[in-house]
Amino acid sequence: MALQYDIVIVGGGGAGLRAAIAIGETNPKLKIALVSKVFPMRSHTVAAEGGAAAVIKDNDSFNDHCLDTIGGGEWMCDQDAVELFVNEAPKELIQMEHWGCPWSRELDGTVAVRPFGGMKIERTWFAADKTGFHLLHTLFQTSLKYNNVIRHDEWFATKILVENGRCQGVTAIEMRSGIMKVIAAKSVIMCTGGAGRVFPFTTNGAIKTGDGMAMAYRAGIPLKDMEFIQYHPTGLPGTGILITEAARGEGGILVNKEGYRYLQDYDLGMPLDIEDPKHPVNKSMELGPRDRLSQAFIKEREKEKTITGPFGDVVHLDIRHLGKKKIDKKLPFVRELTKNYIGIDPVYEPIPVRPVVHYMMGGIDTTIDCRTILPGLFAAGECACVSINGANRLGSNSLTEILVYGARAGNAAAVFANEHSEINLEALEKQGADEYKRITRDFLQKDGGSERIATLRKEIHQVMEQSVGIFRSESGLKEACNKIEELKDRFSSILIEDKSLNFNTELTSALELENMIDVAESIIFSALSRRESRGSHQRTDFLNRDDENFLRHSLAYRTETESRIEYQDVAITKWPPGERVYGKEE
Amino acid sequence: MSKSNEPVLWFLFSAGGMISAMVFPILLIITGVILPFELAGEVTFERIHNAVKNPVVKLVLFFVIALPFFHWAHRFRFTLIDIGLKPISFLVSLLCYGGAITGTIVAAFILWKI
Amino acid sequence: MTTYRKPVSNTWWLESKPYFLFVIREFTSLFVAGYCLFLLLFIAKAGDSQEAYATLILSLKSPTSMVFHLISFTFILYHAITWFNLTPKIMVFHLGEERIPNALIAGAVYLSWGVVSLIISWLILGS
Amino acid sequence: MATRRTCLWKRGVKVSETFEMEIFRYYPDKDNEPFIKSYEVPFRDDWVVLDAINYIKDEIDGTLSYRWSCRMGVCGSCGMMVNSVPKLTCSAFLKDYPSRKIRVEPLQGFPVERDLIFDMDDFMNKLTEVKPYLLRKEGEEKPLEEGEYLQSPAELAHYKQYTLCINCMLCYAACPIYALDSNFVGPAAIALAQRYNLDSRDQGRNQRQEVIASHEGIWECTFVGECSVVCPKDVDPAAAIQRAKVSSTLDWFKEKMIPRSKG
Repeated sequence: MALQYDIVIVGGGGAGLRAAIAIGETNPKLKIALVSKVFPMRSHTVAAEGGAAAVIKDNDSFNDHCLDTIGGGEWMCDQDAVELFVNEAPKELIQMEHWGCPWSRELDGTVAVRPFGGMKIERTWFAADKTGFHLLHTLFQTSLKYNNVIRHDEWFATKILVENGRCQGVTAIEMRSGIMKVIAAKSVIMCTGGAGRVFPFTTNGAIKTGDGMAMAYRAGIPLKDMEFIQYHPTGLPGTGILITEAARGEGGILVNKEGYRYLQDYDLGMPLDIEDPKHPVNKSMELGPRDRLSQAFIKEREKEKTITGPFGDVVHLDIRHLGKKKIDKKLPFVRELTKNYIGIDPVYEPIPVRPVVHYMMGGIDTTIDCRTILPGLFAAGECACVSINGANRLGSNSLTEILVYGARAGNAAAVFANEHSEINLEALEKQGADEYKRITRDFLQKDGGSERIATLRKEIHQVMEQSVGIFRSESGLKEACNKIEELKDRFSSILIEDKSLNFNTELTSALELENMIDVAESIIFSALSRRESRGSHQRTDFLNRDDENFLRHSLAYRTETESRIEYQDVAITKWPPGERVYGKEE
Repeated sequence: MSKSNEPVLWFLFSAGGMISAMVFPILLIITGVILPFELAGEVTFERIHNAVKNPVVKLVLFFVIALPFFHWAHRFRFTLIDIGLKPISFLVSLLCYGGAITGTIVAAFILWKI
Repeated sequence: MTTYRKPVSNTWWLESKPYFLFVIREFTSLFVAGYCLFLLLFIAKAGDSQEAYATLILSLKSPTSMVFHLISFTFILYHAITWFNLTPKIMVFHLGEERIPNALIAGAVYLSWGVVSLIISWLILGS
Repeated sequence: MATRRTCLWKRGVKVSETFEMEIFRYYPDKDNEPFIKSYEVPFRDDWVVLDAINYIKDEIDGTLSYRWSCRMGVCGSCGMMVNSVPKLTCSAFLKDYPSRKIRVEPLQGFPVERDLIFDMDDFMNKLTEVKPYLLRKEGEEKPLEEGEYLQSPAELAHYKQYTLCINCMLCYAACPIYALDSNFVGPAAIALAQRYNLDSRDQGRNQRQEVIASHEGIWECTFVGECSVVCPKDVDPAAAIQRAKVSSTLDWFKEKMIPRSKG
């Protein structure tokens, strides 16, 4: 029997919860399902640290936030989407405040802001250095108020159901029982987050396997700008645990093995003394954008100026000069993490760091109303690409994005659900039965199989790191294409030892692996086709930005027979493409 | 669920706990070591007798004894429940608080009679 | 679907040291009550007659009294220490943004314990 | 945790032979009784218990089921009993078990659904009951256009500690009272209620008291204190509960001593 709702939200992280609350508030009569493969508070929004950007202080302006974001994204951002985002941002963050988010405060009781990379003015709201954690828990706890939000925790969505050219629900496995359910709805919102786990070294949690992106891709919906993968410049060696950009926002510096602030050699401005009251200077040196900082690390490594350690080369992030008191107040989580995981107390020692895969600028192609090309299907958050992040996202824009576009997706989906009431239950149940058959046939009842999930996963990791890392080349990407074909082939002989139904996490791991392969494919194809260097996409064989040919979004399509890349113009409204300027007057 | 009347019991428990912690150790030293062995010289009957006849002292003694009785009652009730007497928790409560009330009445009676 | 629930035995408190110490702490209440009864006896005798009082003081020297006092003292001391150590958890004070450290509050409680003990000794035993 | 000053990453990784790891296994559809299974796992001193469990799933036995995600101690998924102590397995290092005997079981006090996965529904219901969200009196909500509610850093400091709960359930697993009587609302849920009660912006304490000040709320707690000992985020739920007892007691006296007219 199919479950029937007005709206299904897949994913219970920041975007999904915000969407649920938006609908819960404005349309109390709509019945909403929140389907998530983990309990909502386990979602990876929880790990965001530094903060959320919005113009609030008198010295700031919407124009500046737009310009920072657009320049930071190397003019690949859709400017209408950015403008809408910047305008809505303060309202959303105040809304979070009204729901109880424990924002850090100024002495006068107003919310405090801190500087962040690529931002001209300090406009990043923060809750110490656990901003994502506090946002997620505030949203989750607030969502408990709404009786019309029905949670299906630990349900693993497998397929988008399309009927009469409209999205009418999803199938999902109730992990507890292992039973496949059809969840029918008048509209569906994907909020499934990113896919950092296709890379070996990532800040992302185990759950971030690109499930929603892959489901959309397989349903024929294009994935936009998938080649743009953000490396965060400061991850802990070994584990890839994130050390927030706020560490630099508060005044932390990056030095190479000679103790030299090497960023000055990479067109990011000249350093001020750390004792200088003007340090750190916004949009300069350590407060440059993440793509440029990560690239500078690779160049520095080529010069053999990095420090060699057991988990690869590192540079030092030094925050000792901030002092114990400030570190404990503004960066307590940084101290907790470094002490626990690498045995270093940043009050007394510099922190070893290296770039680490952090965020996907690309995702399911949506309009600024979060619509996809499939009527009735909406997307928001990291799994979507609106796009406000372009070729490189600025730190602290993504937390705000999940709120602004999460709410927007909720409202748009509610309007759609109110306008489209007919659901073809019979056809959906038939599709559900087919999907159940597929899962049983390919996994649960399959005899034999020789490929271990972990082996294939490791091989994806290898190929992604080698070919789609910070610097890419045609030859590497072509090899990667072949490798992905091979992996798809080998996936068909996957080994599943666990044939039981209850909490069969081997089955869900296999399904996640399938999703990762599809997402990896879209990334590789998109990267191969973009023959220029822009933001986080740096080609060693095409060193320059090529606005004439590539100031366009790439769209990766999966069709019955093959995959193809198309291009779509970037929306440029007020801010003509120019040079990205860091560390000097614009 | 409804609000419980537990606060009054907890208040008595806490007050008794604080009093017994503050006062009992030194009293134990006095009655256990100092008085029998006359470590502080002889403490005469008259001194003690007149003291316990003093109304203010009587009042203080009443609280010093009655409240720790309730401390015991409350804590022991939960101890018994925690170690497996939950099924007869009503009986346990009856015995414990009944004991404390009896103790309090006896204390009042003895002090009154002096 | 069936779930498995590990049964809790009645001896759960013997299975880990913190639980054991907890139950010991709770059992100190028995000795508190015991000493209350002793105090009542003491007061009754002291309020009665010189003979009754003298007999009582004499009986305090008996091994029974010694053992009673020693065991009671041990448990009540444990009660006092655990009680004072937990006090700062309940009494939370802030000075602006800073929380007054637990050690400071516990220190104040221990100090007043000492003062109270001195006053009681002085009142009963005289100078 | 503070003992991890040994600067692991500089010294390099020591991989010394292997060790036996004992894992609690349970299949609800096959058998009613759980059993313990041993696995031979490499002993690496940069590994946490979760790494060893992942090794088992990846390399030895794909049928092992458990929850995990962020592996940085903030998502709260990977709580398990490690040698009978509730731990976040992503922050319990193998080298802290020099005896090399590690037994992993699901968090105690909860029904087990499969292997190391326990049923969390009870907590989710309790969390909903304590209304863990900002409540304002009718008509006292500030419109968004008027900006944020002002809150000084000092006011923030009053409740900040209780906001840090990651719902990892270690405190419930450490609580013998919850194990004996699952009607007890329990440490994390009460701490979260206190988090809002102590927030200067909140006006909903009376609504929460219905559950918090009930028999199954704070009054069931006998202050064992282990919830605070095992809490990986120093939330100190035990203190939250005792403080709630004090304020609820004050309420009780106020209500009984000063009979109020309606309203």
